[in-house]
Parts: sequence; C-alpha cells; structure tokens
Amino acid sequence: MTVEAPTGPAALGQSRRGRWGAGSIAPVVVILVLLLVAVGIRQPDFYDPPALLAFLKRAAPLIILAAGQYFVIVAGDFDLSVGSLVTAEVVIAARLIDGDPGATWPVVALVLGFGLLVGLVNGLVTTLLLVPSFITTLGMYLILVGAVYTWTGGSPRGALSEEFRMLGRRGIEGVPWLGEIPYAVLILLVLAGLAILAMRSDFGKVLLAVGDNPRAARLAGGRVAGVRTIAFVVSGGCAAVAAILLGGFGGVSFQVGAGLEFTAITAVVLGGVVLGGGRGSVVGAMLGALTLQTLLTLLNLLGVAGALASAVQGLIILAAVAIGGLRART
Amino acid sequence: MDSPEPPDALLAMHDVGKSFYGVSVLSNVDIDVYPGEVHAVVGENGAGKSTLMKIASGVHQPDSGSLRIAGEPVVLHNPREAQAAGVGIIHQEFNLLPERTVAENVFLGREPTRRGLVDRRAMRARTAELLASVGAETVRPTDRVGQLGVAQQQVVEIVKALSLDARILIMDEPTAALADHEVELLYALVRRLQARGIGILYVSHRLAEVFDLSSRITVLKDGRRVVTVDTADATPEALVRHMVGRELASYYPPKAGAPGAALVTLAGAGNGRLRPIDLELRSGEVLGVGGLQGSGRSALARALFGVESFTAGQMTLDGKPVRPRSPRQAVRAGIAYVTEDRKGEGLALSQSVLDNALLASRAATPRWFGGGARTTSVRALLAAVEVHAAGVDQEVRYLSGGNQQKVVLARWLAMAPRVLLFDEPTRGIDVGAKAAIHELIRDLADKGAAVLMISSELPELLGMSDRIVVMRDGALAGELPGDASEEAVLSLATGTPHEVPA
Amino acid sequence: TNPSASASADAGAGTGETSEFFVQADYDNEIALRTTSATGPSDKPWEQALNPQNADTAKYKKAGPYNLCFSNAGVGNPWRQVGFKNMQAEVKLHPEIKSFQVADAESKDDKQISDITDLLGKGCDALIVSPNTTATLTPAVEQACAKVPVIVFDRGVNTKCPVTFINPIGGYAFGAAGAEFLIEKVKPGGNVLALRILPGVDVLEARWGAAKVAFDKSQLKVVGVEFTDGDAAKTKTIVNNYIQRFGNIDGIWMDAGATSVAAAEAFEDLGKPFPAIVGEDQQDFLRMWQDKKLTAVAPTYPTYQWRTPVIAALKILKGEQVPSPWKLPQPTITDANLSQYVDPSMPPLHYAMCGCSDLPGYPGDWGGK
Amino acid sequence: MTTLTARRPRIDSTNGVWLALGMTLIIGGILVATDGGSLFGQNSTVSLLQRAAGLGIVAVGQTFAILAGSLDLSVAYVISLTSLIAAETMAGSDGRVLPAILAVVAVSGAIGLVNGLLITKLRINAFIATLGVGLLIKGYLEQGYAGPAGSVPVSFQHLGYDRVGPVPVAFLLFIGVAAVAWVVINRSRFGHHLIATGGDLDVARLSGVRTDWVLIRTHVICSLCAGIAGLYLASRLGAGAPRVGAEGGYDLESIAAVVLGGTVLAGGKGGVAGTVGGVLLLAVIDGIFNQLAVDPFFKQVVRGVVIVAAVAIYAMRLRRKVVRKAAA
Ligand SMILES: Nc1ncnc2c1ncn2[C@@H]1O[C@H](COP(=O)(O)OP(=O)(O)OP(=O)(O)O)[C@@H](O)[C@H]1O
Ligand SMILES: Nc1ncnc2c1ncn2[C@@H]1O[C@H](COP(=O)(O)OP(=O)(O)OP(=O)(O)O)[C@@H](O)[C@H]1O
Ligand SMILES: O[C@@H]1[C@H](O)[C@H](O)CO[C@H]1O
Ligand SMILES: [Mg+2]
Ligand SMILES: [Mg+2]
Repeated sequence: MTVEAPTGPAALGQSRRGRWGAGSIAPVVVILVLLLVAVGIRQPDFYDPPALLAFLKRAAPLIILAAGQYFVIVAGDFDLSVGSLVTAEVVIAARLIDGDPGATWPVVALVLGFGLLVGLVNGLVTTLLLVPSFITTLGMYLILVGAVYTWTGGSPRGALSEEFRMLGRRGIEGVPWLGEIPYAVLILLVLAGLAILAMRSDFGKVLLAVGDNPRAARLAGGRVAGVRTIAFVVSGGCAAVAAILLGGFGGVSFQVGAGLEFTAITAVVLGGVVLGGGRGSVVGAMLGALTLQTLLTLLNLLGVAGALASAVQGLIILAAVAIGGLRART
Repeated sequence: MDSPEPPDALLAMHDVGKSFYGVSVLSNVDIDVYPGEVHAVVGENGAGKSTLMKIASGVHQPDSGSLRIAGEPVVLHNPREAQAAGVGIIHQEFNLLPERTVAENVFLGREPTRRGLVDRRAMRARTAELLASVGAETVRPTDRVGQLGVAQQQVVEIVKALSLDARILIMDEPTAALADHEVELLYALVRRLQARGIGILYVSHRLAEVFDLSSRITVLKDGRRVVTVDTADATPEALVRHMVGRELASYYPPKAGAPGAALVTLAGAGNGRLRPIDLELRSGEVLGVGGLQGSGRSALARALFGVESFTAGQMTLDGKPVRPRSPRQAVRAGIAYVTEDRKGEGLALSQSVLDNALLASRAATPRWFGGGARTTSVRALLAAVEVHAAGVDQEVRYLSGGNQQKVVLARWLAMAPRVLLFDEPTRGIDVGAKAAIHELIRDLADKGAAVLMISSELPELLGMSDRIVVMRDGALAGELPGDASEEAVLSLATGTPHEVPA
Repeated sequence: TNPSASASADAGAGTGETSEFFVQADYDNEIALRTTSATGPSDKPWEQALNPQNADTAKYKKAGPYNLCFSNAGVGNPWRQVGFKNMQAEVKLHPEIKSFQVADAESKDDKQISDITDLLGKGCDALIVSPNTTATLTPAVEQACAKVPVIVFDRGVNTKCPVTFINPIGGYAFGAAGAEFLIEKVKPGGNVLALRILPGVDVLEARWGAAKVAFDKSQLKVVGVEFTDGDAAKTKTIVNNYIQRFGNIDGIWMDAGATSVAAAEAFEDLGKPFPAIVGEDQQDFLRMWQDKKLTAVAPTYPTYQWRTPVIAALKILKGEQVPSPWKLPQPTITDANLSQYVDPSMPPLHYAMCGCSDLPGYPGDWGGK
Repeated sequence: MTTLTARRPRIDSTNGVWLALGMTLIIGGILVATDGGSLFGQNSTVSLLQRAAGLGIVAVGQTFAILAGSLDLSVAYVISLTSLIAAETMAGSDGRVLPAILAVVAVSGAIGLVNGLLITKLRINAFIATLGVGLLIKGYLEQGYAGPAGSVPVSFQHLGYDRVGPVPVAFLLFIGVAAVAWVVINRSRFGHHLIATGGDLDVARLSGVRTDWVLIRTHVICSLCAGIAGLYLASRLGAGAPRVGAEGGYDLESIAAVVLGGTVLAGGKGGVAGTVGGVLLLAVIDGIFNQLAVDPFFKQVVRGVVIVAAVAIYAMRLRRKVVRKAAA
C-alpha cells in the first residue's frame, strides 16, 4: 500500500477513493440511468422539456428533504421528525394564512423560522442532553403530530392563499422551448447549489469529520455539538421548504408529510451515504431521492398497483443497497 | 505429536501473499516458529507485520501460500478456527469490551457451560487463576474492563490469549502501551510461556525487547521478507539497516542550548484527576513528562488543551491568564495536542489524508475564502514530513501507523502553534519514522515553540528532553535535568526515594 | 390477475377482477335502499330511518339522569373529527345526560377491546360503540351486551346483540352514485381513472366494488385504478402521469373526497379542461366545484350519523322503540343542491353533510367563523 | 501496577426506569384520585396489564436486536401477518391451534432469517433492511386482505381474555417471555456473544464469536417475539387483522420502550429487565391518561416528551457518573 511516492503536489489525485466503494455515487447513477431509460421506453414524451420540468417539480420536495437529511446522517445522526414537521408546517400555514393573500409572506417567513427552530431543538437536545438522535427526533415526531392536532382540534383549518401555493404549483410561464419553469425547480437548483457549496466549505469538511470521528474532530478544535446542531437546523429548514412546496403543490392535508422521514432516509442511503456518518456525498443523497421518485413514476407507468408498489419498492431498495454494499467489499 | 526427530514447526507459513483493494501488502513471505521459541518480527510501519499475524490467526485469508500447524496443512477461515487449531493472538489494538467484566472478556467466544448455561463461577475462578499466574492479582475477574487502566487492560488481553491454552501465541506489539517496568512483567510472562513449550511470534518496534527475548528475528520490508537471522548473530545496527534500507546515524537530535522565556505557567492548577501543579513550559525547550500509566500525564496534557480543563489554580499563556475550556479555545490560543490514541482520537479514518491534515485549520479557524492557499501550504507540509501514501486523496485508514502520525503532525504544523503537547508521539512507530518525528519535534522547539512530550519509553524521554518532570498519582513527583538517569526517573515515578541522585 | 390491465383493453374493462370482498346480497340491498323514502322529520335526516323495523326496548327503561359511555375507534381523520364534534354537541342538547365518558382507541383494535372493559367498570347506563374493525370488536361488544344496552354505529359488528346498529346506506350506494354519474356524463369510450385511498379497508372496498359493477356494464374505459394514500401530492403526480400517458382523461372516480381537489388541480396545472369528477361533501371540493363550475357529483357518507346514537341511547333508556337496524338516508350533492351546502366560513376539510348548523357551539367548535 | 478504580454498587440505567415507574404510579394515582377515579381499580389495572402484554412481547424481541447493535423495523408487519396466519389456519377449529402456532413460528422465524441474512450476508444496514422487508410484507397484506380475516376458536381466546386473579394470562405470557429472554441474554453463551457483538462487532469477531450467526439468530428471535405477539393479538381480536401492527405503532413504540428501559440504542449495554420497566411505564402513562380522559392528541405530546426526557436523564446520570469516577 505504501507506494513509495512522496506526497506532494506531484502526487495529486493519483488514487481517488474507490469508485464503487461505500459513499460513492456510482451505483445510484447506474440505477437512475437504468430507470430513466425504462421510463423513456415506456413513455417517450417523458423527455419533452416541459414534461421533464414537471417531473422535476414533483421531485423537488423529496430531493430537498433528502439533502437536509443528508446533513444529519453524514454527521452520524437521524432526523425522524421531518415528516411530521412537513405536516405541521402546512397545517400551521393554512391556519395562519386563512385565505388572506396579505398574510402569505409573513407566514412563509414564519414557516421557515419554525422549521429552523424545530431543527435547533432537535440539535440541542441531541448534543447537550446527549439523547440519541433517533430518540430525540422520534419524540419530536410524536410531539409535533400531537401538538398540531391539538391546536387545530384534529383537522386542518383555514386555507392557503394562491400566492403561497404559487411556489409549489406554478412557475415562470412562456419560456421558449421549455414552456414553464416551475418555481420549485428554481428553488431546488438554488438549494442544491447551496448544499454542494456547504459541503465543499470548511463547515462541510468538519461535518464529515464529526460524523467519522467526533472525538478527533473535537480535539482538532471543532465545535462538534455546534456542527451537529447546525445539521439538524439545516434539516429542519429543508423540511420547511419542502412543506412550502408540498403545500403549494397539493394543498392542505394531514397526510402531506406522512412517512416522508423514511422515504428521505431511504433516498439518502440509496445515494450511497452510510448510516452512521462520515461517508457519502450530498449529490448522492439528492440523486437517491431523484431515483426513488423515478422509480415511483416507472411503477406508475407500468401500472403496478398500489399494494404491489410498496412491495416492489421494498425489493428494489433492498437490491440497490445490497449491490452498493457488496461492491464496496470487493 | 510423536515425531522424535527434528520437531515439526508449530506453525509454518509458506509463500504467503495478500493484497487489499488490489494493492499488494504481503508477497512470498515465509516464516515459522518452533515450540518454546520466540521468533521476533520487525519492520517499518506498514511493512505488513500485523497483516501477516492476522493471516496466521484466521482474521484474514491469504491470497496465496499455505499454512501448516504442527506439520498439518490447514486453512483458517476465521478466528474461531485458528483458536481451535491452537493459535492465540494479542492484537496490536485493544480487543476488549469496556462494558463487560474481565472474566466475560477473557472467555468471550469460549464461555464454559454447565447444564446449557454459562458457568459464571467457573469462568471467574479460571480467570482468577490465570490472573494470579501472571502475577496480576490487583485485577479482579468481576471488574468492568472500562474501569481498568491501560496496563491492566493489556494484562487482560494477555490472560485472554493464555486462556486459550494456545500452542502458538502471537503478540503484536504487546508492550506498545506499557511503561518500562511493566515491560519487565511481560518479559517474565513470555519466559514462562516459553518454558511451557509455547511458540511465540513477537512483533515489536522496540529493538531492545527483541534482543532480550527472541531467538530468531525476521525482518519485513514492503511486504517481503528481507532476512531471518539468529538473534545471537544480529546487531541492532544491521537490523535497522535491513528495516529502513539505510543507516540511521544517531538516534536523537542534539538538545537545546539555553531555554527561552516561560510561555505557559501553571500555578496550583488541578482538576478531578490532577492535584495542584506548578509548572513552566519554556519556549525553545522540550519538557519531558515521565511517570507510570495512570499517573496523570495524559490528564495534564488534556487539561492544558481544555479537553478536561483545570478547575482550580492559575494557568497563564504569555503572561496572560487563560483557562481553555475546550480544545477549540486552546487551538485558537496557539496550543496543539497530539493524542496518544491516534485512531480513536486523532484521525477521521474515512477521510482523506489531505482532509485530515486540514482538519484543525478548518475546524478551529473556518473561513469562506482563501482556502486554496491554505490547501497548498498543507500539501507542502505533508510533503515536508514525508507522508508516504498513494496520494493526498487516499483515505487515511489505509496508511500505516507512522504515516498516520505524520498526517496528524502536519495538521498541527499548519496551525503554527506556539505550544505543542505530544502524548506518546512515537507509540507503535517504526525506527525510521520515529527518528523523523524526533527531528520534527526538536525542530519545532528550535524555532521557539514550547514542547511538552509525554513518553513511556525511557530512552526516548531521556534522549529528547531538555528537562524532565515526573508525575505520580496526579501530582508532580519531581523535576530532573535532561541528562538524568533511567533509575532517577523510575524512582520518582514509583515513589521509592532511596536512589534519587542529588 | 393484473388489477390494472392494460390501457388498450376494451371499453368497460380495465377494472380488474371482482374483489373477494364483494358481497352480492349487501350490494343488492343497498342499491334498493337508495330509492326508498325515509320516514321521520325531513329537516332532521339524522332522525329519519329507511324501512324501519322497530325494536322493543322496554326492558332497558330506567329513570334518568343517565351515564352515557362511548368507545370511539379514533379521531384519526377529518370525517371522524367532524362526527365526534356532532356527537359531543348532541349530548349537550340533553340535560338528562349526567355524564358522557369517552375512551378513544387511537385506531387500535386491542386498545378498543380494553377500553370497552374499562368503560363497563364505570357504571354506564348505555354504551355507544364505533368499532375500529368489524370482526375483531365482535367479542368485546358481545361481552358488553350482557351488561348494558349497546348501540353500534358507522362500522358494524358481526353480532345481533346490540339494541340497534346505526349507519347510512353504505359503501355500495356511495360507490355506485359516483360511477353512475360518470357513465352519464362521459362520452362512451371515454377514459376514466379510478383513484382509491388504500387497498384493504372494507368500507372503501365496497365503494370500489359497486363502481366496478357499474363500469363493467358501461362503455367507459377504465384506464387505471390507483392508490393515493390520501396524499394530495401523490394524487396530483399520478393524475399527471395518466394525462401524459393517455393524452386525456375524461372522468375521475374517487372512493373518498379527500384528494378530489388535488386531482382536479392536476388538470388545471396542465392547462387541460376539467374532467367529470366525483368528490365528497368536503368544503374545499364544494367550493372549487362552485367556483370553477365543475361537472361534478358528491356522494356522501353523512357525518350527521354521529348524532343518532345519542338520540337512540336516550330513547332506549326511556323505553321508547328504536329502529333496528337504523338506516339513515344518504343524500348525494349535485349541481341542483350544491349551493345549499357550500359554506365559505367553514374550514376546507369540513364535511357539509354534518347536520350540525343547529347544534350548540356551531360554527366555532367545528373551526368555522 | 496502580489501581485507582472506585468500587461501588453499580447504578444501572435500567434501574432508572423502575424509579420513574414508581414515581409515575404515585403521581398518577394521586392525579386520578383527585379526579374522582381510581388508577388501581380492578378494571383499569386489568386493561393496563392487558395492553402492556402485546407491546411487551414485541419489545422483548426488540431488546435482543438493539442489544446486538441492530434494530427491527419490520415487527409491526410481522405482527399483522402472523395474526392472520394464526386466525386463518385455525379457522375457528380447536384442532388446528397447534398447526397454526407452528405456522406462525415458521413464518416469523423465516422472516427473521431473511432480515438476518440481508444484514449479515448482503451487508445492508439494519434500518434499511428491515424497512425494506416491512414494505414487502405490507404489500402482501394490502394485496391480500381488506380487513380482519380468519377466526380463532374460543379455546384459543383464553390467551387473550382469561385472568389469574387480576392478572391477565397474556401478561403472564409476557413475563414468561421476558424471563426466558433474561436467562438467554444473561446466562447463555449466545447472550454473551450477543452483547459482545453489540458492544463491538470487531472485538467479538476477533475473539472467535461468529458474529454473523449471532446476528441472524438475534433477528430470528426478534421476529419470533413479533410472531408470539401476533398470536396473542389474534386470540384477543378473535381474528387476524392486516393493520393491527402498523396501527398499533409496534415498530417505533417497541424501540422507544427498549430505550426507555435503559438499553443503549447503539447496542452492547442494557437488558430485558429495563425493557419490562419501559413497557410498564408506557402502559401506566397510557392508563393514567385514559382515566383522566386526556385528549388523545395531547397524549401524544406527553408521550414524546416523556421518552426524550427519560433518555436525557439517563444520559445525564451516565455523564455525571463518568465525572465522579474520574474525580475518585
Ligand atoms: N484491512 C485493510 N484494508 C486495506 N489496507 C490494509 C488493511 N490492513 C492493512 N492494510 C495496509 O496494509 C499495509 C500493511 O499493514 P500492517 O498493519 O500489516 O503493517 P504493520 O507492519 O503491522 O505496521 P505497524 O508497524 O504500523 O503496525 C499497510 O499499508 C496498511 O495500510
Ligand atoms: N478512552 C478514553 N477516552 C477518553 N479519555 C480517556 C480515555 N482513556 C483515558 N482517558 C483520559 O486520558 C487520561 C489518561 O488516563 P490514564 O488512566 O491512562 O492516566 P494518565 O496518567 O493520565 O495517562 P498516562 O498513562 O499517559 O500517564 C485521563 O485524563 C483520562 O480521562
Ligand atoms: O372511519 C370513517 C368511516 O368509517 C367512514 O366509512 C368513512 O371514512 C372513514 O374514515
Ligand atoms: Mg501492526
Ligand atoms: Mg497516557
């Protein structure tokens, strides 16, 4: 192993990390391409730019959630509260806006703030009170569901304004060739760019180190608790954005966030990110979400009915993760 | 068993080859060990010693070559099969469960049973016997391993290997974590095992031990066997030449002339583990810290670095009172700490060489711009300390111990610290790399840094230090000049006052 | 055995196999009940009954005031929320009710069984049960029957021991109403997409079962049967995919109204004309229907049925006769009577057919303004 | 060699939950009494213990998985599936009880085997592996069942309804399962290997423990416990129910009960005694709320707070203990 090549500028990039190893994005790219080809065969006009953009618009919330979840997972934690947070946010927004367009932007700000706050609480409880994040966020999940139901008396009240819904539903219209560019896609691009930048920044590198070995990160002068807390805040913020998009896209309901935490975690793992922290890229996580969304579309196009769909989904996830894991061993 | 003539080798490995991820780590290695023999294996970090031992103990399977045990060809698929074949191993890294008792650890995987259930009484009794047989009565079978000190844990490891009734015992750097007087206990133990006819493969970087204990020595370099010699015919110099492929002129760099001003002072500083300490760290000086395991040396370094900070007394840096409450504050104040537990606390093993070397800069002084220049200078530092790796993007886990330590050093050099705390900086590091690290430490002091160096290896402590303090039971037991004798350090450390030279 | 057989199938096909949950006799009975006229006060449908056969309750007669107990399956969806509000308000109308004790089973069968035991220890004069599932609650209800008069409503139990069982006509009638509307409004050969919430819930299976019978006899092409999990975003995605795949969809059948607005919006977002669509009596759908002039129908499973058990319990305790079973009318909202039910001051998921506007606390307790 | 180890009676985090249980009983008892009810009445005690039984059996199984450093998110679906297998095989006939039990054992064991193999041989993280298997079973259930099916003969309903004094038979079953589990975990070789595997997989493997085999057996046991819970629910419900597991939230709640009982989520530390305490604590809280007729949604909030707070308190005590030890 000790190839006697002196390290230095000359040795730059001689050996990259295993292309197929744990943490690599190669497996998910292959799966995604296969799925996209299959979708294309079944439905050639899927690749018309407007249709493709519409697809991305539908995928945007999950991709954003997966990006947020990535930050938490790569630091060695879980965030099981995002699904209930999404529901809570949509329900809160509806009740506060109550159909009044003037309330839209303050409520958008409030929704974002609430998401960040929930993330902050998750982070502080996990890092300061030393509660495993699985439990912290499971507790938060129960609390949010219960609190929102208590607050609304069990069913959503009020209504979202058209302005609020615009973000998840509409776009810039009349763009030549593309048709409409959905706002959701623009928001996704901005957030994805920010996420990639964040992971390339000092913060991102320290986050990876914290997930890999928190003690080493601390002894190197890192603020382990701080960094982990920020990861939860990012996840909460992403959940808030996803809530705005999902609420906009579909309207108010108590179903909107159900099960999203597991979908997001699955997406992240599908993207080659290792549960337990320290390995994997945010691009992989987002591709994992895109892959999952493509899979659902394909099942839909193939006419696989609901009950079977969950079985097929389970099977494909197991296969994909197993392939990633086995490749990492060789 | 009843072969009268030249006895079969207990263990014979022939033409063994092994590679990881397509990189060859061992090739064409032959080695054997006879009953009652200690066969030492030496070589630089990453030479493949541990890998060879792991093949012999069923942890890894060789890509090529064959194994024979008492003449019979065997294939060991896992550690269990190796145990059954009579191979015991004390791994380089600790292999204990801190949450379990000594007895549970010792018999892990081979718990005695009675009427289908684990016979805990028998387990405790056997463990007590074994502990007594190595003269470690202070350890009790019911103690939780996590509560034991490092040396006691090593004893548990040894007892665990003994409990196997192994015919072949592999010891991979068993003394790395031991202080010198504890090493003596180990010697006695090895001799006793030898007398029982057990064959021992003994891996160590400490040449003195190798000469004291072994009858033959095999030198590995870059995964190949360079030579196997009878110890009686070998000299340290020749061995080192085989290992590093060049002469090593002198072991330790020259010491400092006149020390500079006091950079750090402690006055009555203490905490839960440390009784009030008065101490000065001077710029340009290497201050050695001696003492037994658990005497509080690491606790001192960790308190200075804000890991478990002082709770009483005064600490000043540059004349100004400071009390770092976290490593971050310490780093930002210009203090660096190289831990004794490289893998557990020093490195993020899945990250690249470059990312590990940049970790302190990024963690303690993050910035949004100007990262490029910083990266360039860290690359240069990695080159300067001569890290041997496939590239700066290689995951640091795949580096040998010495190279990993150099990555840690590069990390701290990048911070240009004024105070450096080294905790066992050369533990488990080969002679070549060790000399390089000694040079680096001395060089830092010469450039005006204040260096505190903890070492359990007396020659290193004496060879490197301009001044030595010795700790005992969490307090300073005394101070000695840099040219003190081993006896002087030991008597302060153990609290036997008679021989203290005036 | 492919439930959503291919698109190219002949008209009327594509609905898959008849579900094993389809019970012909129940179907026939419900279809017949749709045209039966109800007895009782026409402005209080929750007091009306279809084909009533009265049960004698003299043996339960006792003097008030009364302790009423209610074992609720749960309040896990807006329908049950609205219904439970109705029931609580109904209780307030009757001063002879001294206490009203509720145990909420949180949709857990085994908890509800324990809840019933628990309630029986609290000196109830009558027990109202809204079972979580039919078969599993049967033994517990039988136990309760031995001690107090029991009134079951909404979902049933497999025993005749309760004094009465109250519910509207049922799932077959609901499903048929929507399907018949589409058959009438969509041109022959048109594409229909059936959206279901979940597989495997008996009420919902019945709705689809009846719709399937109607579609199979029709000229319509059922291009897909999909499950939405009641999730608006998923619904829109599915509808989107179908519009893309088939160029256009002419009718949407739904087994419940929760996501009908989302389904309609999918057309709006693609700039397509709205299809003929089936919803339910939730305000968001009714409002959209009115605003966008949809071609729509809303079968209902009225939440006013939650008022009836309280009324029945009091009748029983006073020794008055009650219909058993007590079948309530199950109106359908159409263009003709839509304006009667739209109420912008109520929350979007409020069920219009609640019969609650005369109850104490209305509209505030229901979240209205 | 120096010894400075402080030797004092070990305060285990598993003791903590019993303390919390005691306090909850006292406070809850007072609250309920002031409300005019009684927490310790025959009926409420019975239904409290009854409800503890189902979750308890699952949680015992989950304790194995968590101790081994793993986790099982498929238990909820295994419960539903096995309740159906039991009820459908019995089909109301006394003679078929035994075959039904055997079928449940076989199927749940097989699912555990699959979980174990996915985790050890295909190296899929337990979280994802058991989630995936759960989805598979869910698909099967949704495809095949629209509601309860099968029926359980009266003889088998004794398990769900009979009592010995105020103690339901099912609760005794739970305690029995827990007792067996205690012996297995604390006294058998497998138990030692299990804890070692959870404590440090590499150490266990290098010490000659066949960790793959340990994990596979652990998952079989965990699934079997879910199967037993399925049998119990079938007996209680008189039929098999395709949603009873998921609606009961047995997956996350069993994990919560185990962690509440002081078992460390990362594995290697804890035990079944704590789990019994955790299950009882959840049941008592539930019972108190039931007596006070607390709004079910608000209940959820309190449950969340209790779980987090309890674990936080254990963590704090653990940290203080470390500090004390260091200071000694
Ligand atoms: N599991 C592994 N995967 C990949 N590479 C490995 C693995 N184990 C060892 N190596 C590599 O094989 C080489 C030999 O390592 P080994 O641990 O045998 O060296 P060593 O001689 O024991 O060194 P040291 O003196 O530092 O203990 C090193 O380059 C090491 O990085
Ligand atoms: N596994 C560990 N994790 C964190 N800190 C540890 C660990 N082991 C020891 N320490 C800390 O490191 C220090 C070393 O403890 P040890 O018992 O070895 O005594 P020491 O005298 O301080 O060390 P040395 O042997 O270097 O003299 C203590 O401060 C202890 O708190
Ligand atoms: O629980 C209710 C009722 O049972 C009804 O059949 C329709 O909606 C469900 O949610
Ligand atoms: Mg080694
Ligand atoms: Mg030390």
